[in-house]
Amino acid sequence: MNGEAPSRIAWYDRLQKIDPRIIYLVVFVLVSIPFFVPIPVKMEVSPVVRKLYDKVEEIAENNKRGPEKFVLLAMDWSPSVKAENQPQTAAMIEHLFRRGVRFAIMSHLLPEGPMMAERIAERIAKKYNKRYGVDWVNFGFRQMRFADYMAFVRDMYAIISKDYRGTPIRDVPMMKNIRGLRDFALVFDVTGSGAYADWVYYAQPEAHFDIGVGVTAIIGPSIRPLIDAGQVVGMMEGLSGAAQYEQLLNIRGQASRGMGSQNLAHLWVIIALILGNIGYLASRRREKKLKKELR
Amino acid sequence: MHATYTMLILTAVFSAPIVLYILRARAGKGEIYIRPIAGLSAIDEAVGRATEMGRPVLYSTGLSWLSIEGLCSVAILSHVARLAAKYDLRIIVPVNSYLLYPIAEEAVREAYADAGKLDLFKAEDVIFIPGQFPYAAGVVGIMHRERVAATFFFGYFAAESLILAEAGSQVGAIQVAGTPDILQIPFFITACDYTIIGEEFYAATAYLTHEPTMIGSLRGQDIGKMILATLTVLLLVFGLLMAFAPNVFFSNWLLDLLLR
Amino acid sequence: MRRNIIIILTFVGGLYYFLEFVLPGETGISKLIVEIGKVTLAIGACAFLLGVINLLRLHGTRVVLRRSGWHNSAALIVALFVMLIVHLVRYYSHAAEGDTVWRIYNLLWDNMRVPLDSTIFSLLAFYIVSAAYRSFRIKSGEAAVMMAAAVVVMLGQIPTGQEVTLWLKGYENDPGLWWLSRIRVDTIREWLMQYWNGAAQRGILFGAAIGGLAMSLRIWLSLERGSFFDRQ
Amino acid sequence: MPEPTELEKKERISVEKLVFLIIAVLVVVYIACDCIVYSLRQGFDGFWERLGVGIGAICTIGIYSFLYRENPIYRFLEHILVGLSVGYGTGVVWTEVIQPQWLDRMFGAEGQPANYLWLLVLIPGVMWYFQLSRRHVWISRFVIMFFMGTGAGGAFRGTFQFFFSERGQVIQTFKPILTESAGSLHFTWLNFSNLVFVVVVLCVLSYFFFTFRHETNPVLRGSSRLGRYFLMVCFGTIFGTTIQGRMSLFIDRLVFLYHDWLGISG
Repeated sequence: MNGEAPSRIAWYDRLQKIDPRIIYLVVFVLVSIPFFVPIPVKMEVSPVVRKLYDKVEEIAENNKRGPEKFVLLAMDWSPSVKAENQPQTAAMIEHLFRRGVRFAIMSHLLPEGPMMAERIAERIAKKYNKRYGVDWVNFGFRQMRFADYMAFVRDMYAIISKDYRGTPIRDVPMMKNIRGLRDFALVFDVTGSGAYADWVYYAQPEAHFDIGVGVTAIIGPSIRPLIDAGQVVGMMEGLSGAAQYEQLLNIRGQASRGMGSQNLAHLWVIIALILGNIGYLASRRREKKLKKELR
Repeated sequence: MHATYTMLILTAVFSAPIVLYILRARAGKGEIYIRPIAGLSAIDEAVGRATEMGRPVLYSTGLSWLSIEGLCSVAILSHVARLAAKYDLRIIVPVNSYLLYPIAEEAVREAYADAGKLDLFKAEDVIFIPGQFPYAAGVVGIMHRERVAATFFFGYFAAESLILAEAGSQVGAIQVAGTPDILQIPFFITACDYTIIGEEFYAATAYLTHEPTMIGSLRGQDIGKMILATLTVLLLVFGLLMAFAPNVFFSNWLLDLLLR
Repeated sequence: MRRNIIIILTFVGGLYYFLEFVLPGETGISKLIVEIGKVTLAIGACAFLLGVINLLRLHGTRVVLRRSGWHNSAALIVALFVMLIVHLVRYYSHAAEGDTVWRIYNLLWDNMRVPLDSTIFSLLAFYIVSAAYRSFRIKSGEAAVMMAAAVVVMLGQIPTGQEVTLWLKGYENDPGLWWLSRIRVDTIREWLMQYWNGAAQRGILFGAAIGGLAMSLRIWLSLERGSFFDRQ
Repeated sequence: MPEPTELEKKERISVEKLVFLIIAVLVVVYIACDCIVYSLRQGFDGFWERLGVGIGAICTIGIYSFLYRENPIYRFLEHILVGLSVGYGTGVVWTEVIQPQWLDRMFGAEGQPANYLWLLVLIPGVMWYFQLSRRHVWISRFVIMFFMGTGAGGAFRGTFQFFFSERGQVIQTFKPILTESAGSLHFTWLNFSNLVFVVVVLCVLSYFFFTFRHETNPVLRGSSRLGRYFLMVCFGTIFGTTIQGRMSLFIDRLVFLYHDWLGISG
């Protein structure tokens, strides 16, 4: 290899051997462009996002007539996946505040989720002048294995004795009309892992609430059979799911701003796929030709 | 909400074959056939190639802890270690969980002892690296420094599977991977030469270790899956019958039976 | 002797929940579930120091013996105790928003923990692009099918991809040409996701659930063999 | 490309160090000016807030330096992260589980009577820690296996409700293949999709049969090969969606760098 001058390397080998750092640089440049040149972006809303939106609207309508039902935000996500789960949480909280549906925040797996959701709720509460304890409550983190989780499903107050700030749960004004999980019409589980399974396998058959999920894009495909069966009512899949939900709320949140960059990044990945494979197929065809000549 | 009568019957229908075949297999009665798992022949091929090149082999148990996946991964590790010992090859085993680390070290030591080459075994080749991304960075460093000829990824993997598989293909090693977690399999398929998918991972352990419990359990599970398949086909057929002859089959009685 | 006690303990642990599921609701057995839940919650929580002890053991020895990179381990130990102490002080002193304890806590959380955690994870964005470029080759028929599905899904989830076939939008209920609206990129993506991928995932779920049931049976009835379970 | 000689290598490393240094100086200078400007405008609050954002930027850029090459700054920041996350995890379990759910119940807080039976929890609680000793590791087995047992016992409820409750996966696989409208049967697009759905489920399930002989059963051999192709479509969709997932992680960091730190509003 040493003696050969660089120009004599075949084009298809050079096509396959682009230095990874150049690829990283192109990703950085492409994703940065929309930060300086905002590109308006309009998404088609997928049926699974619309179903989730309609479910929250339906709860808001029913609350006007019948007994008040609440929403439980199961925040099973950590800072590492905040890029996708945070805009999803923000879009849902915006919708709940706007329609006056009261909600509770908790997590039975990750300590960080309730804290980050609390920050989002406080930021959006200023816009709709909602107050903690009256319009929303935060149970904080309880690590629950199977036994404790079943106890929580059967009797919430046995496991949740204090709220996130340490005040006894009975003193929170909103909790007066919550007897247990049966008073929740929807559990919206935001996670980057399989945390939704506990709610689907163990809690739903008991308390008969609907389940919506806000998941990172990699988990999206594994939710599809649950949507098909009706166990999960609707889903926000990754940043594009959150952007579509923001579009339904017609607000321009963090997700919508990010879609311009997603656009360019995806096109670059498809080009990279094609480049790599053109080089590969060309070199394989050349090897076959060489083998034929040798024989 | 408690089990309906149908669920009680189905609990027995699905659990009985599993327990029955485990007990039969442990009593040594009846030979159970396990279809060859393509990935396993790829392991032998990879170790063979590493011997030709005389480079060491790397076996990663991923982020597995003291779980069933972790123990299955160690079972496959002892098979690979036995092969490596036979060909006087060096095997490097980075482990992520402090609980699994002593068990992995013991498995490699036993493999070299069985081949009568305990002197070749180096305890520091079994390395403990905690943390998800520090583990990935550490393993990538070892691959580049040792220029390993073959890499094996068996056990539980999360997002770092992409970094490991990518680095392996950069070093030009033959790669064989296997994990029950479906989400990481696409990244192993793109970068590895062969990938063992989902439940095949447990079947591979049974195939290698000939553990009666595992083999019996596999047979019981297959019967459970066959029951599920027949139930699905029956539901389909009754659905068709209901459409063609609405008055005869006024409702899908199988579905009603299942839901009573 | 010890092994039998373990077998009994495992069996009893599982038996309660098996009976609670199988027996109809009226028996008093279900009421116990809440009490047991409170006790197991506390027992489980006691294990919280295991992670800390292991980290301190590993990095502590590295600092004491001045092995290479000991200053990193020292930084780790300092970060661990600073975060722990600030968290406990904040909780027990019932500090209000503006206090110094909250300020330090926000600095450690918003300005160190969150950026570090999310930035390390975002390295994957670069690796996945280089994996797509370097390893995702059409080596076989299977890889070609996988790539076709990946490209359709990628195009269907970005605005430009949807733009390409947006003009087919108006044909939903046109009797003759209804299929035109079916071949839009995002409808193909949705169809592929819901019917093809959804069905394959359900097939995998069937296998995994039966596997899970078998594994639970083996653990519950202590049928499991292998080095971990046999060792005294 | 010919192997770089010793001299060239030394040169390249010194150039790299220089570039690293320039970037570091630029970042620190920018943060300093930023903090000073804000402290003049909003006093100590402004200074503290901008200092925090500056530290966040140092962490972000420090980690991204790993993309060029593994380096000491990256390793240092990674150890800080491990320390912070384990510290936080330990702290939260104490303040949100041990204190309210155990100690309060034991010593009786806010009007609840003290109940010293809760001391008994210590016995199994301490057993966890025998995992750390080589000789007495079997003691930790009691509590580990008890918890694994409860999980195993619970699996029956989970599995069968997941399959056979009215929204169960098996029950919902019953999908009409023909729709009956105005007396005649039609094979609509939905029916075609349902048929595809059931066929794919069966083929994928057949791929995971391990103890049936493929050679003697052509149907099984055909369906399991088809099943593997259907699995490839499934993996393709996962790969496609993951591209979007990972890319949004990077976009989120750029929002922090451009928007919060440098003040460019995109």
